[in-house]
Amino acid sequence: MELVLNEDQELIAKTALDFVAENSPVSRFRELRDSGEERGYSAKFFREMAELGWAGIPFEEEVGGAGMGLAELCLIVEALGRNLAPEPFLGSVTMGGSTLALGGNAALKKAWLPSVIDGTKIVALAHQEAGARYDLFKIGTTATKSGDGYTLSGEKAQVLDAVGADAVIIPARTSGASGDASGITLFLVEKGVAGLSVQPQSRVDCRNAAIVKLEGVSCSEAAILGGVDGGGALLEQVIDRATVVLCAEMVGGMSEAFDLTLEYLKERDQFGVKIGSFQALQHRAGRVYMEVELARSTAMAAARALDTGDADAAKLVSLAKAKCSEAYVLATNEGVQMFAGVGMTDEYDIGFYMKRARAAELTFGDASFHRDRWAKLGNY
Amino acid sequence: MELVLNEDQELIAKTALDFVAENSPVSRFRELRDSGEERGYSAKFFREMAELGWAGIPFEEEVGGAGMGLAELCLIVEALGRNLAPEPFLGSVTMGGSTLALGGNAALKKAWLPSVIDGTKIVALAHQEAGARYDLFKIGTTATKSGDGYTLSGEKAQVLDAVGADAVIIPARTSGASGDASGITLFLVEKGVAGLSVQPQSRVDCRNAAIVKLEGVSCSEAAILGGVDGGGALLEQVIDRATVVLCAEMVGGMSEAFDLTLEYLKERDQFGVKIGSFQALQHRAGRVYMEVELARSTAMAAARALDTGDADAAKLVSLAKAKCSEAYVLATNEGVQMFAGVGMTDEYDIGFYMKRARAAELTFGDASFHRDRWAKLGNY
Amino acid sequence: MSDLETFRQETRSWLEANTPKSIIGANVTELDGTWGGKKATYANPDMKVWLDVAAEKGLTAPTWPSEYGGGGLDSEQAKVLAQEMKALKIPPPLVGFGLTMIGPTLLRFGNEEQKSEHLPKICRGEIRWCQGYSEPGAGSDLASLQTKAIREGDEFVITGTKVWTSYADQADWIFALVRDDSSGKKQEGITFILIDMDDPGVAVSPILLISGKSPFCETHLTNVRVPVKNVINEIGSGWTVAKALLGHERTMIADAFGGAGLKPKKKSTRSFLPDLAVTHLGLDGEQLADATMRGEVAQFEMDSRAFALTVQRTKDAARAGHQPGSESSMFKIYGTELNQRRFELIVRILGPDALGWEGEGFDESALNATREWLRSRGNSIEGGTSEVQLNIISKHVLGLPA
Amino acid sequence: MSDLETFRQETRSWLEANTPKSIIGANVTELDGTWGGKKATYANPDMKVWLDVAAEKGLTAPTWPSEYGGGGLDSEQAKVLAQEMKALKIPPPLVGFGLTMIGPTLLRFGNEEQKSEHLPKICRGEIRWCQGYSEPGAGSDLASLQTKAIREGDEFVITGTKVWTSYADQADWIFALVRDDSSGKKQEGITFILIDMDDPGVAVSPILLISGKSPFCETHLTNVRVPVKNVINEIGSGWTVAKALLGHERTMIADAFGGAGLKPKKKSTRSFLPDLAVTHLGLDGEQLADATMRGEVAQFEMDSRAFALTVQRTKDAARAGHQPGSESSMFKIYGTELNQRRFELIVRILGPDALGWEGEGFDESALNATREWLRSRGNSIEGGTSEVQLNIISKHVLGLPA
Repeated sequence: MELVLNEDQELIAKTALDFVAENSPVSRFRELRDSGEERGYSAKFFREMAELGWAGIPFEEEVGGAGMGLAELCLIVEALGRNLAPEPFLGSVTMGGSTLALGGNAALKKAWLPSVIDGTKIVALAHQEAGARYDLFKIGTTATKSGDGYTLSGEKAQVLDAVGADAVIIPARTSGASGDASGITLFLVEKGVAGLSVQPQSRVDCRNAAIVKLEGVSCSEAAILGGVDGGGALLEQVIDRATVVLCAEMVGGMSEAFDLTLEYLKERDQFGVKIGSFQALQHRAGRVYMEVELARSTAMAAARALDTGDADAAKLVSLAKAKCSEAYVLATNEGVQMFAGVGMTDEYDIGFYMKRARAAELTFGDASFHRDRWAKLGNY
Repeated sequence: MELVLNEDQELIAKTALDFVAENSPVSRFRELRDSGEERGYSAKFFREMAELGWAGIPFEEEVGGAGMGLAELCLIVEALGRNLAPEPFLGSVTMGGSTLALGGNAALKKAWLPSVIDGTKIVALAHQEAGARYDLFKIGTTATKSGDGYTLSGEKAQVLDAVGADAVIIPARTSGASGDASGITLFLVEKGVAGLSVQPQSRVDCRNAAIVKLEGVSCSEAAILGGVDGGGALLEQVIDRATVVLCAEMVGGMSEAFDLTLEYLKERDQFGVKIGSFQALQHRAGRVYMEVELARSTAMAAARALDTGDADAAKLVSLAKAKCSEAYVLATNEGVQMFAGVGMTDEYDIGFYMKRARAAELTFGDASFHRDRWAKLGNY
Repeated sequence: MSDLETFRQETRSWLEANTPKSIIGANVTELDGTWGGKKATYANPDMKVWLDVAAEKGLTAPTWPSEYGGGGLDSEQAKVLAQEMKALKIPPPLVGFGLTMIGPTLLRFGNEEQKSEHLPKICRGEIRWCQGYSEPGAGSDLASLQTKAIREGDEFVITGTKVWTSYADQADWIFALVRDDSSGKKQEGITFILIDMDDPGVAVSPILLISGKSPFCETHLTNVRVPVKNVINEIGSGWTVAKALLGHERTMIADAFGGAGLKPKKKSTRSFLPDLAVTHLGLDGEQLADATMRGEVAQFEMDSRAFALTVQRTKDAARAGHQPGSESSMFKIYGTELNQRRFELIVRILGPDALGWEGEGFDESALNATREWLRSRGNSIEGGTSEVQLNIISKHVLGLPA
Repeated sequence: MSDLETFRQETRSWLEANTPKSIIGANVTELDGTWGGKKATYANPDMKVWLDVAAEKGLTAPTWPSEYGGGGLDSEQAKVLAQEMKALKIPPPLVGFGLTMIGPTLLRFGNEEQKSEHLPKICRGEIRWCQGYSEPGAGSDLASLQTKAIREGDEFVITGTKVWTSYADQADWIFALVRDDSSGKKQEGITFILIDMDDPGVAVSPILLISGKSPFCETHLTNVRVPVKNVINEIGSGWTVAKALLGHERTMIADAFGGAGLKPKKKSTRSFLPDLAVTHLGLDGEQLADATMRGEVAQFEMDSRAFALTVQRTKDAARAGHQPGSESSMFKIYGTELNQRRFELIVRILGPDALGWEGEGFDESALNATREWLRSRGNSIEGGTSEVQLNIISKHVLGLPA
């Protein structure tokens, strides 16, 4: 695997950085937050980005995709992460889209993927329930056979980009006990069906998230992804992909947070000199620099490993999430500390990144979770 | 418990510091090391210290002791640790002596304690075997009944202060399997008996240590301490005491290592200024200072907790050993790094402290071992 | 029977006789304690009654001289009073910066007129005070403050902005550092002065933190006319007064974090954090299921205990009459960092359930933990950043060259 | 068939024809490799044969111009040669500072006479070189070096002490930095000069480290008379030459640690460290028994992998034609610290069994691990301390003000 951008990738990266910086600087994120608008992003702006082909990057040409990989999608998401642009590339494009692409039958793919790709439809994946922490298989939601379909009941928590979604994919238990890898089935549930309610949640990072309640929602077998009782493996596969995309967002965020900090170190005066001239801060900044560089390498490697089906892929995904979680938290903790007083105020942007860092760390498993997974994969 | 020295203790501390600094500066340790003399300490000098009453501090008056506690003994040992004075206060006074005082029958106490206290006799405790790491109960040495006595066979590793010892206390298995707390019996074996051999070992910290081999050594029941099969609890109790005394030695060592480093920071010129004026080094020195202060508090608390039979004693012993291990290693790693090149040479003393720090860390359990013990004692 | 014992018994009977029953055992937090002042609020009406009887008896400021409304007690008696109030579960009649900051400063640096003017009002809870030190351009480098005080006859005309003025929106007076002279060294030409916030030209706006609402405010002073007699100590000697107060503040903050993470939860064989971890991560046999988290929780508990023991050691040494060193900087750094580690651990233990900001689908306790975690990031900044404290340690404790 | 393919085949057949069979597959470490020089030793006699045929063919310095005894290969061909030698398990015919340090320096800064004088002898392994930079008073602050060079006619008379001169006791010549002028800035007045160690006044004494014996020496120069023609570049321009060489050295050290801790052990489903840990701590179910150690081992493995990936990323970028940044400082810091963490972990895994210095009762491997742990503490000092590297990063990478 080559850990360097080829010319096409260079171009995508530059385009994305310029476009997002110009059309969605952090000030836009702040306005969206202050507006209190529930969706938290602009559907119109998302469609504009989709028109640039961004939402189709990782999908096959036959469904309207660009037939590229996560490596390329990550370039887009890194630019979004840098500017905290809230459009649903993680929830809909990566999570909903990948589930459809990897587990959907022909009809489902045909019906949904093209509109996920052109940004006209949003499909979320309800991967977690309250109290489950990082256990994908801890699922209380049930799907019981009724006639030639199923009835779903249960509650999903913090479903990403579910507010305003046109459909939500619901992992439910068709057999086995909570915690089992088998006995999980994924259903695509369209908005508006009887018994489905979507309740927006307010998160520390303002990410679009909702409680999705299912009270006797009936689903046909045609809405099943990954086969009956076979959703567990699909779910893991999709979350590994989502984890890598989240890592790209984190790399973008930690890079911007570090840049903001360096700028401040160069402009803020105390004791008659720039605070960036204090050696203690210089050396700590040097440490942050190294951790950010390492995190970036792991994120690049993990994306490429998934694209090429590398045997080491799972380990590299855990490596990336662990390193990115630690580096993003370090970069933002140090950032706020170096901004000092004003870093604690809502008025400055550095605090946004600190909140985002924590939220990303606690999504899809934190560093200790992935250290544990790494050790298990290494037979110890 | 009061974490401050009373007037008597102040006096003991000052006397010990002055006496050891004058009669056994680090240069003496270096000479002893270079001489290659196997015992590694001076029996004569040890008797001189004993004549000051130091070796009798923690023992009852009736056996010639001063009837004081570990808190007072620790003041002596801290002074030794500061100057790396090698006399056998840990191996003989604390380990051998405590085992006799806590587990010996009247005859054994009468026969041995007075001469342990006046420094004329050395009694070691063979608390470990090779490969057992920190498990006191992992004992392969066996004691089988024969006639009205026992026959001991096995091998003990790194028995502290065993070189030149007049007797070695041997934990052996009289029943149960290696790892069991029960089934352990302690025997006092005098030097020179048939089948006993003591083979000096050369350790990184030059501490007096030996392999003690037992090939069919016969022991009478009169030589048993702590009762047949009842030695496990006694062993644990003694090692807790030894751990606290070792912590005092570590506090002395880390304090001196830190002082040496501060001196060097104040005198060494680079780039036309004292290196101690570099803020990055200043802040790191500040961190070392704090860790040393915390370590000192835990060591004081643990000694007092054992003296008063505090219910929290075991936790405080583990706390002290964990914090002292981390602080001593930090202080010496930072010390060598700040001395830079010359810190790596045998010519400078700071390296002695780095070796001693590691050796002490790996004796009676390192920080992770005691963190684990702390958690167990806290029911998690 | 010793005088102290007599005093103890008199105190207890007086307390039993005069404390309104309704407030006994009332768990009064910093926020709903009685801060006094013109905008005073009370956790319940009897807290007002309690304030008045206590003030009458001089118990709001037990060790202050009685001529200024204090209790005139010596430190031994004051300790007894505290013990008895604790035993009877009686909340303090009055809290706030008047008692903890400006009062002691006036007692040390104030002149007779200033003391008799302000101290009694503090004791009776009539006037609430706030502190005006930091400025947008003067944080760690406090001495570079720029708020101008121009002398006009027997008045100073003061213009500038003070930040991090806690509770300024509820205070009546502010004690502030102002610059009366920019010609010399920056530490010179600073004056410590008392300002009535009802004076024209004083405007207060609250500061919103990353953790949400906060007691902090920005206080704008525009041509505020302050009589020269409100200057404490001499004109241009404000830095001396401020430094005395700063060390004091550092100690208060350190004390506040002294026990960080050591509150054992009732009805559990485990202390608070392990218990929380077991609740959310479960057990694997006898041990916390997540081994890494187990190690981190143990490490945190052990560091907290080691820190608490060190605080105790310093206090025991002080009681034994040893000169206190500059430990306050160490306590400030380590205590605040422990508090940050504590909330970081809590949030990581809760996992995704800790990501709530407000409203639906999140436990109240989880929402609080998240706000507290964010707020705790400020602990290593306020009251002198950890970096400034490390500079102090390096210079004053370790004697390293500047 | 491409020229490169032709070259590959020719090279392979030449190697197969000319390499002494006995040395094929010989595992040659830094120590028993062929360093050449007048006191040369050889791992086995055929290594001498191999040196001579290789030198004859110009393969000891493949990319050097053939007129100086090099192979005159371009970088592509050199890569092919390396690949083929690796494939055939052929050890390098010659190693040492002549090839890696002074040779490249002469090629870049030396004049014709100097190149034709010294390079061929290096290629043939006739002369062994060592480096004379640091001094007792000039460590991190190398430019403050004091070794005096006083001009007398066409000679310099040199007096001073050089420390950390690796293998000086086995070297024939030393390239050294000396001060010919103390009047200006310290970086000025430094001259890079070549000294024959057979000259009168050169004395070498080995340095004993905390880890025991070491290749390091102290080299004392007392009125050593050196012809002015041995000056490289101009007199007083030595700092330029030295800096070029230092960056180079940093990269070599970083490379040496590039893979720290990533050598998987044969016949195990686990990589080296986890395997060692399981051997000494045992398993608890499927997991390493000591949970804390398990976390630390995993953390170390992950940091090592992240570091290796970062090294790869830089190399891939360079191959893709991107300008290399100042990564060498980062690699030096992180790589050496990983190596220190690695040996610290090994020692902590072994526990008390790692406390041996020599002799009875300790495994050879444990004794080595302990020496290596001690030796590794020097990694963050030699070749520019981590502190100096962090200064470089702060200034040259992050652009922070001085």
